Amino acid sequence: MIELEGVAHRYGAATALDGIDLDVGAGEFVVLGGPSGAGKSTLLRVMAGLVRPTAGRVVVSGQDLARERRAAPWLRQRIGLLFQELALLEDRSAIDNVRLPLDIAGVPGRTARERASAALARVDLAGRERLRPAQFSGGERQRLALARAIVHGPALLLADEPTARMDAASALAVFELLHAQCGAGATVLIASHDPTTIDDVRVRHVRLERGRIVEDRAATCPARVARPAEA
Amino acid sequence: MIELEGVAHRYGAATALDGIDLDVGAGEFVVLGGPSGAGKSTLLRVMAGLVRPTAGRVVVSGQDLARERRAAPWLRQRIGLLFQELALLEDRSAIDNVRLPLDIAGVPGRTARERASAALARVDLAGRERLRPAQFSGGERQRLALARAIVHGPALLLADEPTARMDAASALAVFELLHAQCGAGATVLIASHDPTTIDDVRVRHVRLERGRIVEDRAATCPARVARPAEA
Amino acid sequence: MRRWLAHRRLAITTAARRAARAPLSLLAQALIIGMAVALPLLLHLTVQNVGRAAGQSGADPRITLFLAAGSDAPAAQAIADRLAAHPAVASHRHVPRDEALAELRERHGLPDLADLLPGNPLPDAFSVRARDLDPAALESLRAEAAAWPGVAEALLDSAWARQLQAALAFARALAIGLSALLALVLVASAFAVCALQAARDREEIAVSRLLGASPAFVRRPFVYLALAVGAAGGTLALGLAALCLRAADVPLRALVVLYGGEFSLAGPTPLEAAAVVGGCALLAALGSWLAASAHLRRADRAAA
Amino acid sequence: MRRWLAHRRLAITTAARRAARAPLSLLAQALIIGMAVALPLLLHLTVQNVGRAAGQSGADPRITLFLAAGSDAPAAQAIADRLAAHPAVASHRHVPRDEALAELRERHGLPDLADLLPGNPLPDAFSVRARDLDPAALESLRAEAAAWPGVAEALLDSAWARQLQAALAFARALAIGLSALLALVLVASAFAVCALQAARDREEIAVSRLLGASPAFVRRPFVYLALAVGAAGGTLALGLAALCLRAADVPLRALVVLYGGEFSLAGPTPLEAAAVVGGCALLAALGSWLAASAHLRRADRAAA
Ligand SMILES: Nc1ncnc2c1ncn2[C@@H]1O[C@H](COP(=O)(O)OP(=O)(O)OP(=O)(O)O)[C@@H](O)[C@H]1O
Ligand SMILES: Nc1ncnc2c1ncn2[C@@H]1O[C@H](COP(=O)(O)OP(=O)(O)OP(=O)(O)O)[C@@H](O)[C@H]1O
Ligand SMILES: [Mg+2]
Ligand SMILES: [Mg+2]
Repeated sequence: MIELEGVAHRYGAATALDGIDLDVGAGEFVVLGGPSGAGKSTLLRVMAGLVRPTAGRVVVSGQDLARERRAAPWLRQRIGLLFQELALLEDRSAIDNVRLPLDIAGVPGRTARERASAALARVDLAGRERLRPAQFSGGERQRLALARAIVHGPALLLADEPTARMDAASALAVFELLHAQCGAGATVLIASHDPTTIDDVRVRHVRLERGRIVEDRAATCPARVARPAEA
Repeated sequence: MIELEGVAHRYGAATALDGIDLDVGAGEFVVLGGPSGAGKSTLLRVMAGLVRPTAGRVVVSGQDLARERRAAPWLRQRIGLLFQELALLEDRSAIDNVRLPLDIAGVPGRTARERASAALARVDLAGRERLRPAQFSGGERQRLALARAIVHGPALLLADEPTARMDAASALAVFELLHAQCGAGATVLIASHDPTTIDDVRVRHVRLERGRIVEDRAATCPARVARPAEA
Repeated sequence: MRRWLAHRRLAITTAARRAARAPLSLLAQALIIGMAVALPLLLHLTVQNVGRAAGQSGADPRITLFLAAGSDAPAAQAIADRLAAHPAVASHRHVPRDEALAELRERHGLPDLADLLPGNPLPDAFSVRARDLDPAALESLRAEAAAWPGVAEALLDSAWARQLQAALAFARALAIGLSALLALVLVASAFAVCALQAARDREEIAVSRLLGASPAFVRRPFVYLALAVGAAGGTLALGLAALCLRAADVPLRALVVLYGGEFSLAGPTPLEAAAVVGGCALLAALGSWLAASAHLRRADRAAA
Repeated sequence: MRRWLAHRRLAITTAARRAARAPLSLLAQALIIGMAVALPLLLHLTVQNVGRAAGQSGADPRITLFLAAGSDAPAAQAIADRLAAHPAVASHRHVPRDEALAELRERHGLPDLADLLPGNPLPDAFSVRARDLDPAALESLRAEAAAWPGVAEALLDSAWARQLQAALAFARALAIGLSALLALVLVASAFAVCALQAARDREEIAVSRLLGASPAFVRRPFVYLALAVGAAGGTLALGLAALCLRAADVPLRALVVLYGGEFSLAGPTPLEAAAVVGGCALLAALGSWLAASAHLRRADRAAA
């Protein structure tokens, strides 16, 4: 699904990524850990084709992203993105936020509405379709953004700190949702500080420090096989 | 410093706060805990005079906030605010973000610049004055917002999830900074899911659930006295 | 096809939502366009109306041939035949000396002065309308006719007609110049407004792009909105022009009657009206397209 | 005082930063203002120039007294004395019969026709300028003079002068009407633009308010920016008008010379120029103040 080879990225003088080699297979669940400023968000952005690395090769779904200025729309539309700052549109209603990827893909209005409602229900926000993001609490906003990331059933889900605004219980619920996505065939990559993920045996744990991979611990119990038994 | 009596707040049909009685003395350090949607952010907003409760009495620094539509400017300028979503201005440089409270108070340009630089240095972001918030990582953005909250030396600091975007080490550094503020005479109230705060003996812990206070555990070792020994 | 339709329908919805969010601002914008367009439109209509009225009252340049004093009927007939045969002459009319005096009295504003004259000092005359109204062509025809036997004097038309023609020509040129200027102003105005709208909606644009939206997807609602505002502005201009025409009818009528014309103001033709509304809409759309594209280019550069 | 100064200085810095962020948009806005203002300004200047030229060339309404045929010098002197003593007469001039013919020839566009006339059929005349140019007053003076002994005929001025006066009056009224309309348009335009700017900067406004900024603090940069853009627009209008005047000099000169006048176009006086620039700046500032206030009211309501 994703192949990184010697990927480096410099913002001006600052080095955010420094020679990353990483292969992620289809259907894997990877958690990127590491201290603040380690380069987690930058790495996710590189994989989404939002940032072109200053060096190295990035192949996602067979498309070489380092070559192109921006990922081709068809690829962009197959990726689900959850940004660290959420990037919710404050002057649109919740459902209009969630249906945005469907609108971009040209899904007809009725279908888009129905699928967006279903996604909101999956993150436990059913019945709040017409509210604005500002009318949600911090944790609810994060779930709203997550609904937008999964609404179009992406083959690759890139989520930056999906549980940052949450207490332990909500965080667990979100992890189960991500596992379900993974079980349904999606490849999932998240950046997270959340200590609960570290003990999760179903995920592959990649630890970044100063732009380098310092640890890569495989899942002891692969998600796809394990899911029905563990969840 | 803060007296709440029977404070309730309803957003339409939803009840966010449901009869809160709370007294916070000057110089106290209070952590508001509780699950997502418990009403922590709403309570902080009420104390800042940003939300007028639907019932109850709110007195901050002797001013009755429930009466007035918005807190008087002089009070607003004595409070330091860190919002859950940070509320950074993306098209201003870091230093221009940080000096905003000084600009509003009418501090002359030179002095404002110097004090803003000093605040940035306190959150370990010295030398990055001219960058935009988008050029900071998640944890750095949070520290940037914190610098803005403390730049004018507020008597009351209200911080919503000041460590949400941080790993444990950075979070600890931020807590020490808040303790230092408290030691310098400020009253500090934060909302936080961070488990590290729960074990901190220097803080008073107030736990909210469904808009009610379900636990109020005093600091076993008051901040002002303990600080030099513990930090 | 379904996708194509869904995209267009969505753009309309988005444009409508944005319009609903800032209706006052859009109204003011349409008003400005309307007022700006009304000016050259009015000028154009006025020129056309006055020109038509002048044409009806014979205010287009003419050549007057005065026959030699004491010419008889056969001599006049000879001149008439020559005029009828001449290729440069559109039409001609015999003006008996009595009629010439009456005309001098009325058209040249010397009513009772004629009474002062001892008898009628004027000879018979011919009023000649040339095919080609170009000053040089007129002058060459005048010079030629002046040399004909039996013609005492050949004069280009009286000053007032030349004055009116000069004024009309100037106004026509002004209307064209103003229209060209206006087209530029419309595009620039739509550009400025759409640039601000795009800046206002920069997050929506940025997020849509992050999620894979094409530039056209982003541009579409802006262009649709500009089309609507431009068309509204054009319609407002037509309404304003109609109002002004009605208000100006009385003074203009007085003015033109002074020149001896019949007068009744006509509004724009349906074709002209359609051109005004369509033109405004298209120019506004062009401006907004340019602004949205510029915003996208800049945003993409910043994001890369 | 330090605080007061710091706040103003900051507002200027903020306005400058915003201007630097969208220079094209502001330029377009100044251009639009300039073009919109240039139109009535030009009309006003043209009317003034033409009016002045007409005044110099004696194109203000006059009464012509034709003496009875064969009047002698004492009769003419009697009329002259009467005119000098009359309170409604501003000035008068004796026109000998030869001069009257020459004038008819030149001013009424009948040059060579005069040659056709047997001798000079015109009597001596007086050209009288009235103090009060009101049509009714003119007519009553004319009627009175017509009854004087030795006066054969008293005529109000020839048609062309009345035509010019009517046209000038109409143009003057149009210039005033357009200026009033324009003031409205300027305010509306500044309102629309500032509303969009406030929407663009809604986060900055909201965060400033959250941190304790007063409405005046928020409004100030918008108003300062509008002042600058309005002044720039007014200056542009002056430049445009000067350009157009230079371009129009030749055709206008031709037009006015047709009426027998001397002509040289004058631009706006320093006072007029200052009024244009200052007026534009103030109207723009008013519009932006209103828009910023409306935005603040709405935002405060939403936040509460
Ligand atoms: N646009 C940018 N311009 C300049 N420097 C940047 C930019 N974005 C990130 N950086 C820097 O690159 C480094 C890595 O940033 P990144 O956002 O990838 O970190 P992170 O691992 O996501 O951290 P966090 O956990 O705090 O979100 C940081 O030092 C940051 O300051
Ligand atoms: N502006 C609003 N309009 C309507 N409902 C709101 C609004 N703000 C908050 N709420 C609701 O009020 C409740 C409390 O919200 P609040 O933001 O105070 O929670 P919180 O304790 O801060 O949660 P979190 O930890 O997720 O930030 C939630 O159920 C939320 O959905
Ligand atoms: Mg990050
Ligand atoms: Mg909260």
